Amino acid sequence: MSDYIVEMKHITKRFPGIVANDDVSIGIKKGEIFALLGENGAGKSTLMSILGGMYEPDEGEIYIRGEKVQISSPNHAAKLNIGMVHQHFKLVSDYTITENIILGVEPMKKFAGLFPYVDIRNANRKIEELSKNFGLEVDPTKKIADLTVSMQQRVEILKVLYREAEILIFDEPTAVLTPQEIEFLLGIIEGLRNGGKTIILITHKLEEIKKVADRCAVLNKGNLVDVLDVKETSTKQMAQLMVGREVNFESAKAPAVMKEEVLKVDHLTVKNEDGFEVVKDVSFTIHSGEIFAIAGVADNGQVEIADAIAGLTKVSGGKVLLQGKDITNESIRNRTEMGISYIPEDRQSFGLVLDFDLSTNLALKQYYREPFASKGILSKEEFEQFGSKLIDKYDIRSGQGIKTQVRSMSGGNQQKAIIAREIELQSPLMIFVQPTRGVDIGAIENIHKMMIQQRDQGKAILLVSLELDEIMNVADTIGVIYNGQLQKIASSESLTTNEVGEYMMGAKHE
Amino acid sequence: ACGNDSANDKKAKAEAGKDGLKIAIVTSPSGVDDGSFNEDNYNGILKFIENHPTATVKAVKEETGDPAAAVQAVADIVADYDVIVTPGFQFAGVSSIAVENPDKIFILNDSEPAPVGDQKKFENIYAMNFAEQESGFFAGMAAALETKSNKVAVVNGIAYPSNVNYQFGFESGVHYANKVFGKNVKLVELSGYAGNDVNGTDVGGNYAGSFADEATGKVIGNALIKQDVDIIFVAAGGTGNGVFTAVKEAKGDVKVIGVDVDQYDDGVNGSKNIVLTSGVKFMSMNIEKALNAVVDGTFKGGNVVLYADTDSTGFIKEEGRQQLSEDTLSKLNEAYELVKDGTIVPASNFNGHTPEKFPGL
Amino acid sequence: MDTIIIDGLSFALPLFIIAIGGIYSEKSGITNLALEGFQGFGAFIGAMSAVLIANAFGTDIQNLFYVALLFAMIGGMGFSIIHAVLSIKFKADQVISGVVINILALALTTFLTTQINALVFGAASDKFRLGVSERFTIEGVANIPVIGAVFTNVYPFEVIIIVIAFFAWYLLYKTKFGMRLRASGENPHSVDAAGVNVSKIRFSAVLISGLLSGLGGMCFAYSISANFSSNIYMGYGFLAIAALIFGNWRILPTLAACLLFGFAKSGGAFIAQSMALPSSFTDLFMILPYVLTLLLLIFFSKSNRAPRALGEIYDKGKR
Amino acid sequence: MSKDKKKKSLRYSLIRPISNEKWQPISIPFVSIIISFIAAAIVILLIGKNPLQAFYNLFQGAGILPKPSYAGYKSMLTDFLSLLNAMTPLVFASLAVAVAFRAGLFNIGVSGQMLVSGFLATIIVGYSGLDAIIAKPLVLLIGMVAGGLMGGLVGWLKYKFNINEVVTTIMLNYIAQYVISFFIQMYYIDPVSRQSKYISEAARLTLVNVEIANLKMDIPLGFILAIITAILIKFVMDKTVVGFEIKAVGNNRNAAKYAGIKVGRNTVLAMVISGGLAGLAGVTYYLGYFSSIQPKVLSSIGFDSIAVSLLGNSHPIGVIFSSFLVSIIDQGSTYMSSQAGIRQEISSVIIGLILLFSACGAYLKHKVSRLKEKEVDQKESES
Ligand SMILES: Nc1ncnc2c1ncn2[C@@H]1O[C@H](COP(=O)(O)OP(=O)(O)OP(=O)(O)O)[C@@H](O)[C@H]1O
Ligand SMILES: Nc1ncnc2c1ncn2[C@@H]1O[C@H](COP(=O)(O)OP(=O)(O)OP(=O)(O)O)[C@@H](O)[C@H]1O
Ligand SMILES: [Mg+2]
Ligand SMILES: [Mg+2]
Repeated sequence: MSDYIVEMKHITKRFPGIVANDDVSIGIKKGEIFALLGENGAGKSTLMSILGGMYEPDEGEIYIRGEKVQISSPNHAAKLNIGMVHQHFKLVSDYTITENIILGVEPMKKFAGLFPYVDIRNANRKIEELSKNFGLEVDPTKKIADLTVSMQQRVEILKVLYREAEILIFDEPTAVLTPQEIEFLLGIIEGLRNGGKTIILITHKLEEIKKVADRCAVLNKGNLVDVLDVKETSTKQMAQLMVGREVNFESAKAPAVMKEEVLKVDHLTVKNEDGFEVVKDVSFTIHSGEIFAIAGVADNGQVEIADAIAGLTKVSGGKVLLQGKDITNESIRNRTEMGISYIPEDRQSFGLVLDFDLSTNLALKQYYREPFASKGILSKEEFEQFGSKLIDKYDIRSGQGIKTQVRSMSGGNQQKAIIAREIELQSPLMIFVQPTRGVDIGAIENIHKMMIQQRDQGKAILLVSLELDEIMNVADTIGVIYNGQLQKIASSESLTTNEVGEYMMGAKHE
Repeated sequence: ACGNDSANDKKAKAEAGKDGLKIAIVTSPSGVDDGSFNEDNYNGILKFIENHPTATVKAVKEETGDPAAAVQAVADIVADYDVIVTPGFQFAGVSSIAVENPDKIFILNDSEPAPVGDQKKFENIYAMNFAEQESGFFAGMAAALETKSNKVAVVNGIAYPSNVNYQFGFESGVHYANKVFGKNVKLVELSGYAGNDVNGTDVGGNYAGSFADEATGKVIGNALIKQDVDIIFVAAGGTGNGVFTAVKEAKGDVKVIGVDVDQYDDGVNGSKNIVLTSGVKFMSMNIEKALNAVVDGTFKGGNVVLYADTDSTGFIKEEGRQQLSEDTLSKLNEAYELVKDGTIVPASNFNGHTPEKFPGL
Repeated sequence: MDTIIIDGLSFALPLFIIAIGGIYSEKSGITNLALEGFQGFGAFIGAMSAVLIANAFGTDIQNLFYVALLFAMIGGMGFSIIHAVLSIKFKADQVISGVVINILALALTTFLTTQINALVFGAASDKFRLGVSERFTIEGVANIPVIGAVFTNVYPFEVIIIVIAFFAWYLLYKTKFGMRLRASGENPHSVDAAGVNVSKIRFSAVLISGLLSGLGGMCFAYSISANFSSNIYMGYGFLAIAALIFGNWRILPTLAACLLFGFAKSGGAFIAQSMALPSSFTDLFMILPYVLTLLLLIFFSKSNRAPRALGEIYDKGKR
Repeated sequence: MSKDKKKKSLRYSLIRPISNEKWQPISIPFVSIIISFIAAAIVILLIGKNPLQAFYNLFQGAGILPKPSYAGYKSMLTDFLSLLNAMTPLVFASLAVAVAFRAGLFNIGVSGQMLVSGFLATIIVGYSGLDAIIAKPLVLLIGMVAGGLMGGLVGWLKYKFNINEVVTTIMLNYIAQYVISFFIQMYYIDPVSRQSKYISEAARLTLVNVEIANLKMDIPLGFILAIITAILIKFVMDKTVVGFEIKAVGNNRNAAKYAGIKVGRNTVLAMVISGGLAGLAGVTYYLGYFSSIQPKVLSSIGFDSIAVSLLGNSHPIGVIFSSFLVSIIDQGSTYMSSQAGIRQEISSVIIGLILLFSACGAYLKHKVSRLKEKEVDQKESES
């Protein structure tokens, strides 16, 4: 018998036009944290979805605790004590935390000894207990819709724990979290391991692997490249193995040469749907040749600022000026025309039309004007040419080239497509919201390079990011937001990471 | 068509008679199985076929009830038949087909052929209409003689002449009973449902505005019952089903009088039956007659109205198919003779009489 | 005045039970335009069974009221299998499936009615004739002004519907089946990830909608004409859909919508009658329920929201 | 073993005709139709009739195949023209559904829109005594505008008040039906036919009883327009900015908004186009195929068109073919019933079956691609 709790042997999985996993074999020991690393589309999620019972492999075998199994469904996986925390949360937003957790394994009681009903009260109690035990405090009666992303993730983890999983798979759990939250999560993961659970962690962040993982498998284009002992490997080496070349973590950049003012946000106030002020009296300016970053913990109003500038949200007070012109009440289309590029936070529901093909999505901001359309008539050739050009230029990978349905592309490549489209607009102001979320390090490096390149060409760039490292890395000026208010605006050299962190937590302000 | 043609036709027809007459019946959406009007016409054909086993019949249904579509349906199939029977007012327009197909024979019931140019009569169309007012008259008399609450009513579909005839006939019958037998029976009319006849004249009555609206039928039925009416003459096609249901649900002593055909079977309500009798037109008999004429070679086109004198109108008197008292039955039988010999001429839509004033009253 | 309430209720409640059927299906994520067909087919099977049983055992059809209701439910459920198979197993577009089922139901039931009548009774009648339903009045309470009308001339099916509606509420909101069902309509992936078979849940939901619609159809058949014929297809299935959307896919507001329809309908007829206008004006009053609905929707629609996954073909792989 | 292989390759050869993805939009409905005819044949066999004869009669009745004998002034040509005449409104109606569908909207109110536009055109032009030269275009125009306005209202209510278009259209169907019934009964009734009074020949979009070469035919002028419209709609949807925006809104409202597309305007626009097409269906129906309006009756075309449109893949050209097929079955049914003695309801059953099997097209496609993958795998592993 082997000492592996999970063994995947010669796994191959094909999708139309692509081999997502090509003869991959890995073994995972009980009680270790095993990391999976690889570029976007390398096949990590696919491999783990197979283990989680979402897909069946075309070829290959799986052994759990030494026994050969065919995992036919997530339910089956759960029976084998395998639980998966998905990259895209699978929660019912109208349901409470408890309802989401117990879904499928509801505790029952009988009314008048006859009518069975779901015993929510008891479940609430149990979940409260469970969450305390693992240090994942939640209020079980809260609705998912009212939770922050990191809270939702807690619910996902609790779901798995509630089902008494022994093998926990985390698919990019940190992509949506703030540094503090990541810290916390990694602590939880280590705690789980120390409690005897086996953890598989998919992440693009090498420090995380370095910090918690014991071993790490590297995938590349569906193939297993190597399995590494994390202690003995540097992050540089890992990166190199994964991307196939050397990666620069610190983007080299020249000092900013700021010129005229491009964007001026003047006493901006934004209310959300419930009439609650989520952006309060915010003012700042961005110049040509400047990367202005808004740092902050999630849900502190930064996305709303970006939306307000781009015109997706109504402004309830203050002004937005682009190159001196008041655009506060302009339509979205006019703003684009006047010079705003926007990479939105939610790429699937805002950035892309998932059922359109890639070339169409690449032209989504320009389809109506020359050369894509003249006198209201579209030119197919122009779409295709433009699409092919961008695919090459930005290295967008997909199964069927410009004809690929965007829905079938990996998340990282979807992101690349959006970035390509927005940069191609060559707008004086470019807004990047979470541009590198879920993107592999090779691509991150590229994106950062591109941002700096655009800056150097005289663009004004607004970066909204939850990742402090990213901000410290590329920003020229940093504005820290807390609770809808800008706490501090200063040049990036004048601030330390720690200081920014403190402002972000609202612990320090001017 | 010129005379020569029609002479040839007759020869053709006689020949057809030998190796089987091909008959088609084209009907409204309710089809030949509607248990009433259409079916009675169809039965006439079936009777005929019993006696002429070589003859065949095909039943075709026109699905919309629209006059233009009705004519189109006939046009679609006319080539394959010798005789086309079309029960229903919406087939008036077949006259144009008749003109184009002089070798085919058309038997219309319930409508006069639409004029083609100036022509109103056609050699190959036999259009029959019935004196519904006579059937209605017997119904009215029966109602007036049998009512206990002294309130009766008639429910109609749409104020086409045939329906207005039934209504006026019924009202004539009630007035007759009041006058001759000293009754004091009231005719109940719901205010919202007065009808307008084909000339746009308000004829009163209780018109549902449709022959296929059971729900409205029921509403009217219930409203009448609420006003103490205990006998309702239901001359409203499918809408009448709703009235029947209302009466059945009411569980009281309310009765209905059926129309067109013997509707006794529709009246079953548990161990009881709500049908008092039915005011009928003997259509099947006349259809059969017309078909016989075709094979005999005695067929003659024309537009006719059929009266009691040919036993074409009347009421159901067979034992077990009605619930009239002996007394009423004998009074009705007497009146029947008077109608037959023309002493009584009940009011109809266009015969110039009114229910309050007609010959014989 | 009483008529408005009596007729209004006897119309609203069958509509309500059909709408609940729709809620079940749609809450599970399956668009259901087939309610019209379900109620018709259910009524067909119910009526046919009653007629055949009466014929075979010599029972008075009057006594087969409950038998007809039972078979109507079975029939509606049986027919709804087509929608379930098409839209769940065959991943067909749920809209087309629904529309097709309506077309089929009308065609099949008219065809079969004549065919069966011809075969069994030798007369190809286009309808099955049922005994009329009893109606009862609860003496005492019935004398209370206005409210009393609720207890006057009640069809037994009205009581049955209320009981079933209550049970339907319990099943949907209190049991694990209901919890999973509602989750399937919001986010089937979550249900799937929880190890519950989404297809099975949706299948049951569609069958329940068939069952309830069949019941509703049979009630309409009894209350309108005590017949089954193609007249059963009056568009009430579509009205039920409107009601449940109006009710924001929730049971109580849907009941309110149905009552609104019912009372506005009987009220319209009543007003037309009592104003002594020519019958053409009745038509004008008949628009009352529909205009009212539209007006009310203008005020109440803002927050309405369909189940998130409604109409989406569930594909495990798709996110 | 080899037997097994043979079976598999047999299966493969069976699916081969529909395995080419490029042709699937055509081949799959085609296969569905064949399957449904087989199913219908079984039904016909069950009632003891000859299905082949029935189908033959169906096509004869529709003017696709010659009948053994014709009535005076009639021929296969006249039958065929009647077919086109009946088909014209169905094409428009199905296009109306298809356009709305592309915008993510479900226009279940086609019959109401047909009725309103048909009615308005009838009273404004049909009773006016205008010359044909002016009357006919005016009828089309009114149809388009009235339907468009009504559709637009639906779109506007959706955009402005978030009222689900399914409810709005159902409500408007009823309202149109009753209100128009009221007006017809009060002011425009033909006391004999109990429908609206017949319109003038000049206003009619079908030239009726045109005598050519001893034939009396009905020439549906609207038919040509329907074909042109279908092509135009295809062009608009595939090749223009307007179509692009409508499709984007239909696929993902958020992304459309983000891309600078006016979601509200496009929702309304799509419904205006859809309603306008429904209006054209209305005028070609009430002032073409018919020449008067039955009060309180909604045309079933409004509902059939939903299925027809989806049978045609919501594709404008596909819609022409699916309308054609459905019209054949519809039109041929009278003759079939008279010849083969099969009830007309069977034709509705056949239509239902065709639609039923077409609804499974997606499944078929899925199955085929699965089989194909397996086949490819097998070949690979063999080599
Ligand atoms: N259901 C599917 N159908 C078609 N292609 C798919 C499907 N699922 C995944 N793919 C493709 O398979 C490849 C591997 O996808 P996978 O999701 O495993 O990548 P990943 O390593 O998780 O990438 P990322 O880092 O972006 O999350 C990608 O090219 C993706 O487009
Ligand atoms: N064509 C497709 N059809 C169905 N499902 C697909 C397709 N393409 C991808 N998927 C599904 O999406 C899942 C996630 O894809 P992928 O891992 O590539 O995205 P991601 O990069 O991880 O997303 P993100 O970075 O936005 O969180 C895949 O595992 C697969 O299940
Ligand atoms: Mg992934
Ligand atoms: Mg990713």
